[in-house]
Amino acid sequence: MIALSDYLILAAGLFMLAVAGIFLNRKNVILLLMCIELMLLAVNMNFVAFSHFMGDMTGQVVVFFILTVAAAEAAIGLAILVVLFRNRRTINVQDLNSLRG
Amino acid sequence: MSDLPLLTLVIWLPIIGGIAVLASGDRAAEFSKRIALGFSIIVFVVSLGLWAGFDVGTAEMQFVERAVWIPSFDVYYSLGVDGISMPLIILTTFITIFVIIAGWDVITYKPSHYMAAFLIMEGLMVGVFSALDAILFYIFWEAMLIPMFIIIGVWGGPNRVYATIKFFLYTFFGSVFMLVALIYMYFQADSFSILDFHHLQLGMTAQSLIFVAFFLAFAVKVPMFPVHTWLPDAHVEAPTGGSVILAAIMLKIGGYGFLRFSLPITPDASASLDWIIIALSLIAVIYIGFVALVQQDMKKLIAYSSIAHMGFVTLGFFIVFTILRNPEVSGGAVMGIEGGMVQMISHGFISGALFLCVGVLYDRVHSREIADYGGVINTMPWFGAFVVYFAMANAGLPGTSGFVGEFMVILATFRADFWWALLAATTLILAAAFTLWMVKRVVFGEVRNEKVAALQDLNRREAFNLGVLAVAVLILGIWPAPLMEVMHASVENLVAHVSLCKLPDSESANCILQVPAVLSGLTGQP
Amino acid sequence: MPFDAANLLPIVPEIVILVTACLVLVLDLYLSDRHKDLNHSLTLIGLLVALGLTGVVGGGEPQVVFDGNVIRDSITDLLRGAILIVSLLAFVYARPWLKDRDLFVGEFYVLGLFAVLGMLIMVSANNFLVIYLGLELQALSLYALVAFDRDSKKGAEAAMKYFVLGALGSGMLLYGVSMIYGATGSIEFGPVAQSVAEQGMDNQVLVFGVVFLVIGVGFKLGAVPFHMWVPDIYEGAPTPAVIMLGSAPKIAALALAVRMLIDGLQGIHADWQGMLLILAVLSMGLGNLVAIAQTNIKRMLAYSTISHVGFVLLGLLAGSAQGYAAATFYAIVYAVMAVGAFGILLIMSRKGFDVEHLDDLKGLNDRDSWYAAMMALMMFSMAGVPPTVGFIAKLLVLESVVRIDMVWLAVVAVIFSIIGAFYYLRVVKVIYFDKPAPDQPALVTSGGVRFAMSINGLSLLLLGVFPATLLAWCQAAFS
Amino acid sequence: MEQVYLTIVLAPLVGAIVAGFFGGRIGRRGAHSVTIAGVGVSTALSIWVLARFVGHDEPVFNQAIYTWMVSDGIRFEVGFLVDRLTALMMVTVTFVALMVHIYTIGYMADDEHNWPKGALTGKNSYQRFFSYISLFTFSMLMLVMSNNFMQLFFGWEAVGLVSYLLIGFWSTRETAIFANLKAFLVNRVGDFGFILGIAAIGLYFNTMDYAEVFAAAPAHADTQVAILGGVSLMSLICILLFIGAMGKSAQVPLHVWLPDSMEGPTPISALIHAATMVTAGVFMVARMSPLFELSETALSLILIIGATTALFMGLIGLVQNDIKRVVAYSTLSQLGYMVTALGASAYAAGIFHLMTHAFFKALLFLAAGSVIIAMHHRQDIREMGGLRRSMPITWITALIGSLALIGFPGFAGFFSKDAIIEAVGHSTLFGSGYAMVLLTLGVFVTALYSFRMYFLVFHGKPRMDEHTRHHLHETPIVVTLPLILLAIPSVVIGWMVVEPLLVSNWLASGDWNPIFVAPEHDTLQPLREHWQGEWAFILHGMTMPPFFLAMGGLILAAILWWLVFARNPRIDEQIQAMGGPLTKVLQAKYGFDEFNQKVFAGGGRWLGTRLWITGDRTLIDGAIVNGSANQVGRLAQQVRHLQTGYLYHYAIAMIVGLVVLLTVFVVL
Amino acid sequence: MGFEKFLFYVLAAITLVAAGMVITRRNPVHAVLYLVLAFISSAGLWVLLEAEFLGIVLILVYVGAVMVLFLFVVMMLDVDIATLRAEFIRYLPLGVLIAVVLALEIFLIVGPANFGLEHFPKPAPLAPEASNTEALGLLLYTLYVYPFEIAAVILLVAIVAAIRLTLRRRSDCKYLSPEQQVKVKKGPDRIRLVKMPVERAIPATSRETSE
Repeated sequence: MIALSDYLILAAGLFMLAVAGIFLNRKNVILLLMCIELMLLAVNMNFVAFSHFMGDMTGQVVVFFILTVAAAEAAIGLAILVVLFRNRRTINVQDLNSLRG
Repeated sequence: MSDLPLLTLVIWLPIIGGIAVLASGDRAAEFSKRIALGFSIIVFVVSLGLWAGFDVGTAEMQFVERAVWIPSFDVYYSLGVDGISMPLIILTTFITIFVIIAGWDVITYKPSHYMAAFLIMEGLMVGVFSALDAILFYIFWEAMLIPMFIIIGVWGGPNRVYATIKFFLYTFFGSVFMLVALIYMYFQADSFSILDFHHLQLGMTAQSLIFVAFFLAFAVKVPMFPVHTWLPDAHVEAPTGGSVILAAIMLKIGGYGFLRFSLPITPDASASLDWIIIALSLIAVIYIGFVALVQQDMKKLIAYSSIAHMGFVTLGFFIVFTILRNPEVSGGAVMGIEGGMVQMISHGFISGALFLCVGVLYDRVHSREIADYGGVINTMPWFGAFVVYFAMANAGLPGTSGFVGEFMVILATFRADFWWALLAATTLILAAAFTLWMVKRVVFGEVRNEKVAALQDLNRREAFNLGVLAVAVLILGIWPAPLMEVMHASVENLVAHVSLCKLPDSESANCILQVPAVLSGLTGQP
Repeated sequence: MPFDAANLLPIVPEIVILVTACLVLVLDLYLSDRHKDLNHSLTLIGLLVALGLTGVVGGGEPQVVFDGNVIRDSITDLLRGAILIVSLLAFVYARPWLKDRDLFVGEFYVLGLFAVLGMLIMVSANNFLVIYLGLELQALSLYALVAFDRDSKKGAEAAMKYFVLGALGSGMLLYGVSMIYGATGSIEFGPVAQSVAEQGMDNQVLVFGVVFLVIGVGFKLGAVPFHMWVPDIYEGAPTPAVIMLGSAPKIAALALAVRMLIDGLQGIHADWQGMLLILAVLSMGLGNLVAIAQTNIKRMLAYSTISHVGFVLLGLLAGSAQGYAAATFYAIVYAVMAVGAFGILLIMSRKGFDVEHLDDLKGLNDRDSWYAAMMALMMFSMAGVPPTVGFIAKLLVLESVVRIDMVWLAVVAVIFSIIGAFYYLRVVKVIYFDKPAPDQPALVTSGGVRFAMSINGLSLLLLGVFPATLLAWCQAAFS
Repeated sequence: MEQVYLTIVLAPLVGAIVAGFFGGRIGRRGAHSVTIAGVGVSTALSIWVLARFVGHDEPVFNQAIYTWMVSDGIRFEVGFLVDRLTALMMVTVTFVALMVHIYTIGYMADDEHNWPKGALTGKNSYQRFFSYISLFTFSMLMLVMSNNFMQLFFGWEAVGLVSYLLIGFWSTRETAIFANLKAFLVNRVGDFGFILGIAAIGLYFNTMDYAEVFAAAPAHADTQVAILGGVSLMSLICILLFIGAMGKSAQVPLHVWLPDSMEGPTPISALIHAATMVTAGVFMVARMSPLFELSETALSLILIIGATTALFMGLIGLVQNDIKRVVAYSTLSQLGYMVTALGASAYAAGIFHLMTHAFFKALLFLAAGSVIIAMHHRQDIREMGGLRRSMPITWITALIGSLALIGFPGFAGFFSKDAIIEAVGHSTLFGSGYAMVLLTLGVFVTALYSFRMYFLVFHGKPRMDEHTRHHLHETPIVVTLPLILLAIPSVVIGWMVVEPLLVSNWLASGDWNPIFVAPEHDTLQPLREHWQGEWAFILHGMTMPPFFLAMGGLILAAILWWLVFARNPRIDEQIQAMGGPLTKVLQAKYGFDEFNQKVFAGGGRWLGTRLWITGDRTLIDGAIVNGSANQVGRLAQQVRHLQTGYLYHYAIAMIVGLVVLLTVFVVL
Repeated sequence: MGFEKFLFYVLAAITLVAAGMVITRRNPVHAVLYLVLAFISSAGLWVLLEAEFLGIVLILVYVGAVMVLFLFVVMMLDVDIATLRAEFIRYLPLGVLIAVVLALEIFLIVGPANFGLEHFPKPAPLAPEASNTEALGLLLYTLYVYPFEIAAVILLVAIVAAIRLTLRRRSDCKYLSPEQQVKVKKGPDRIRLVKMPVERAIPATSRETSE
């Protein structure tokens, strides 16, 4: 039998991969955006799993909204990315350090 | 007693006056100065009402006002004076007049702001002396820093930024711990009333911690060794008026704090830790005396002398316990505290006058270096006479106010311990040495340089300032009895308070002062 | 389920803001450059109307509408009012800056209003979903505002950082919500609280979820170690964006904490108290310390924000009604101070010149002593010097900490506030004691801005002297 | 009587105030008239008071005038105690003061020459001077008439203040303002002990009033105080008080200020540094006799200090060439005699000598001043000589004064000095032998330096420059009149008062004893027993060693002068050179000045600088205040680098935060 | 049930591997494609969890729209292909350490101890005719209508923001304006006469000194 914990562990794995991606990636900002998507996927996985195992539709409703927000977020994120690229001709994470200290 | 809310008037009139002066602006500078002077005089006159209506027979708070302020937090707008605070209030309103006059011609950069700052500060200082609510007290106490900070910083000397930030942070450092202590006591007493604090029973640990917190706050303000180093810097850089206020009144607030908070609230901790303060006071007298001796800057010298004199004040306050502990000695505690009080008032006059004197020279020559002067009396005989007079007062010559406090404190200290008295009495030599040596180098001798040769004697305003202060010093010196009468009941009550053990019953074994509670006739106020 | 129009009543302010935003959005298309002022006026009117309606619909018993999605209680009323007022000031200060730089376009107002809308939604949210959506609405608007000046390299970098970290933060928050959902089976605060109360304190899953929630809150408030975005974004973003995101959103973030931790998870207060304690001490320490080393005033204010957040957290962690009231008071006061301080920076900027460096404030007293006085008031208030309200705020927070017998924490707090006093004093020093650079033109401001700034500055004094009313409101919100 | 006493005290004060504040308006004549009138009134009334005490057995007046303050049950009052001792002192003080006032008219007549051009201080200096000396008279009267310790201290310090002002009167002279600072500070050292003594009295007697203290004193005779392992209370009090007296009465080692104070105008040297202020210590000890009698330790100390001063200060007088300094060292020496008398419990003799000394020493000083006027303010006796021809009155009076000083039989000094030596001889206290030897030798020295000076000044060939010699003439009447008026008592006062004062013990009779002598200390008792009248006393004195020594000194001086000096004016220096190291020691004044200058002044400055630089600047400010600020700043600079600007670091920070929180709150 | 288990493990494995690839690929295009893979397999998992509607939405909306947007941007920005640098290795130990600790802690909580079958038994499968979409829709338009409206606003913000940030006239392009071309007049617009002052020769000496 597939237990709830299996799904949660899977989600946790995704979550950690996303986190790891964010701080291991030194190069490409787009990858950061993708990691964020992964992270949200992990969260969604949690909600869906809970929803299923508790027989409560609320979780799925939440996922629905998270998907919506994630889409909006992706749009804005990519827009910022475009602005950034236009201004600096690079989206290298390591070059994003003019603000510090 | 009149029904006028005198204390409220004395606090808020100058603040309103300050705002009025600000509003009048610098375009009509003469006009705004007049407003400032007018307000300061009115305030002084009003404050005399406190003296006139004061009942010397009781230690109760008088002229009490009480209004709800922050109800959910038990904070009241609660004012009142007793024999300890009332003279200090009058001193404040009195000195402010001279500060305003002293700045009349000298301040050319935004004079209205200058005057306004002093008026506002006057109100705040009176507030400190008359607040009976701890939070109200603290607010006045801290708010005072703002105008002083601005005064030193804007109208000060070349190194003013360092001095003023040092001044602010030093005092801020001292007082924040007091705030924590006040809040702590709020939970013990369920009230922010200072008078309720006086009746608190606190364990030894709590008392000690509170004592340390208060000590930090007041010691910085007094200032005591080793937290005194802000004072010389602040004095040197401050404009004349700032120095006068600083020396004449702000330092007194520290002393006042000891009387109002440390002694009655934490008598047992004070009793067990009094040796620290006594040691520091004696260090202040001797160490600072020597340091003052070698100063090259007149203001610095007077600043150090202030520290030494304030050492006498704290000494007078804290020998109380040794005297009370010694069953063979009858009395002396009251004398010590009264001596400290008189010393504070007198120092207010004398140091204020001395700073005014330095200001007179500085305005003419723009130097405070002793070496730049010499033979000033040849061109400024009246000024020279005043300087010698105030210097003598500073050295504690009988007949001037400087003597009274010193004499009483030495007398009282002798009751506590011979060696302390011996060390304290060295001030007779040291104070005379550093003051008169400066006088010798500045005032006497041959005219040292052309600048001195070109000096003009006092103008009317300066002569008025110094003259009135001289009279005050003299009167207090030859007839201090009225002042003593005013504070007598309050000080006796304070001593009675201090004699009581405020430890909870469980710790009563640790009561250092095994004074039975025969002094139940206490009124609650020191 | 039939829809009841009465549901709409408690959210009238939100509706007004939404309508205003849409109006501006549409109107902007038809306005020529000369008439862009209409956007501004419309925005202000919208905010004022919303403010008025907040008063009208506010008060009385708590109302829960939209099937438990929305709650309007006294916290809502208070925070709504505060957010609207602070935002109003922010918009007023921002206008001259935008006008000087060809950025005076409708989108700024649209995005700003949407951010305000997001905050309003947060303060009236009654479940994790709505609060998350409000948060995202506000955050997305602010991301866009930070990148608003498309030609600014710093702005773009700041926006990118803000976005990535913000997304990370809300991702964690969501993960926490999912855990809470898993542990309690609900996302509505009431049932969650009930479930927490039944399960007791030793539910590991709950604590696990709470850790993530606290991180979300910490991130939004800018508490150490989730503060890293704050200085960079404050420095890089155009000042009008900073004023939008540095003031009212702190109130919203407080609402986030209040709603989630108090409304929902008061039951495991002991756990999140410890977490907040760590964040609070670190924030006060690091914020005050690093601010000393700053020469960029916006960055300095950013670190000052971090330190203030530490104080807000102190109030929250006390866990008493008194403490929550103190924290609320502090957050509101802080927002007012921050909006004023950034307002001064905006006022002093002009075309082609942004006030960035501390030295740019030199001699403000000589240039305009009224603004100098106001700025000094802000600084003294931030430093917590009486009689400004900053002192009362600190006092209340310290009181709530001492009340739970954490005197040591109060001592730590005051020690850090001494360090903090230094850099605020440095600003005052620059304003008052230094002479202005010789080529500084006179400050040109409109009467409206001056009026707003006067209200802003004097309110600090006024609230400091008469704090009772605001305090009573804050306390009523949690009684 | 209260009004009379008040008038006596206040009349000079009024004069001082008028002359001081309105000097410019009333002019010179006005100033000296008003002050002389004031002091004159005091003098007249004082004499009247004394007369009443002598003739009518006037009751003792002991009453407070007003209450200064009350603190802790102790009343601090201003009041008068007028008894025989006081009356005697009042007359002495006011009479000498009056003389000096009159004399000053002449002495200060051309004072403007003493000031640099354009110095505004020189403008009304004449009036100011009169104001000061009147003020001094007031202060001195307050001191002697006091009935309590606080007022005593008041007067004590007030005379110090006026002395300070007067020594530094010519404030443009570096030496003068050095001397006045020195005088004040050395006096302060004395006051330091004095105030502690008063504090001790306050502690154990709980009052400031003389009468109450004296009444309670015997009860404390055996009280021990736990200081330095236990001291008798009375010794402690008396020694502390005596330290005050040492300062004021210039006893070794606190004598150093007196010679330097000769920088002041001569009238004040006569008034303050010879006749009145310096005797305040003697008066005080006599006044406190009920206390001192209870401590033999203190008395021994007094004996030794006094005798030391008497001889060794006299020796320095031998090598001085400044006319005023010679007189000054003689004053020191004579003060030593008085103090020794006190130590031997011969208070009456001490007071007696105080009185005679006041007259003849004032006379000598004024005579010296007269010489100085004539010499156009040149004071070196080596440049004088032969003045007797041009200044007959000064010459005669100076001779009288000198004879009185050396104790020539019949003159005032003879009676008092002999009485002292005899009393010391009868003393059995520790140190009395030492004192006896020193005092006796001192007589010889006194005669030697007195007449060395006398001969050098008045006899022989004039050695001054032509211009001065040309203008030599007797000083005006205002100068010579006081000389004459002082010469009279210098001759007769001994005759007049020796019997009542020493023999019939006038001071210590009646129901109130101003002076109390314990029977076992009564060293004057043998004198009383063998008293057979003044003539007999003189004759007896002429058989005693002091007489021979005095004559020896006189004759030695004469011989040296006649045989050698008149022929070879440089012989004085040669004789001094023969003294070798001894002379050097004397010329260096035993090194006291150098020692003080180096150790106390220099050491104080060194210590102050060290404390300031090392303590305040380096340690407190540098290390703690600025140091902590710098540390915080440095830490801030380091911590700020945590903010690297890299997104992934920010993310790591968040994750680390997450891990920490999870670890602390979930796992642990 | 065996098949379901099999499906779960296969899909979970694909999801994790794809996610791992996403964060390690140097080429962003590859990364996007792996992300798509992860989404698709997740959609499968969701279907397993009886969330059919969401599964479809994930594929339609996410894979169909969002990921395509990502690809667009990646292609459009023409970013260079990142090279794995030493730094990645340098920070790897720290990263691994943190990740391991975090993983342990998370697994401790979400593992079977708290969420095993004994705590959350497998729910009975829904009736075949039960419509997941309908149930969701019913909730969305009744209970959650308020969040639904907010979501709409969020999308509006996204639109406004995206347009504001990206839409602009490119400064490096030159446009023709026919309107203005037509309006050109003969005189002043075509020829402009410029008057220039005569330049004076600078003497050689002064040139030398000035330099």
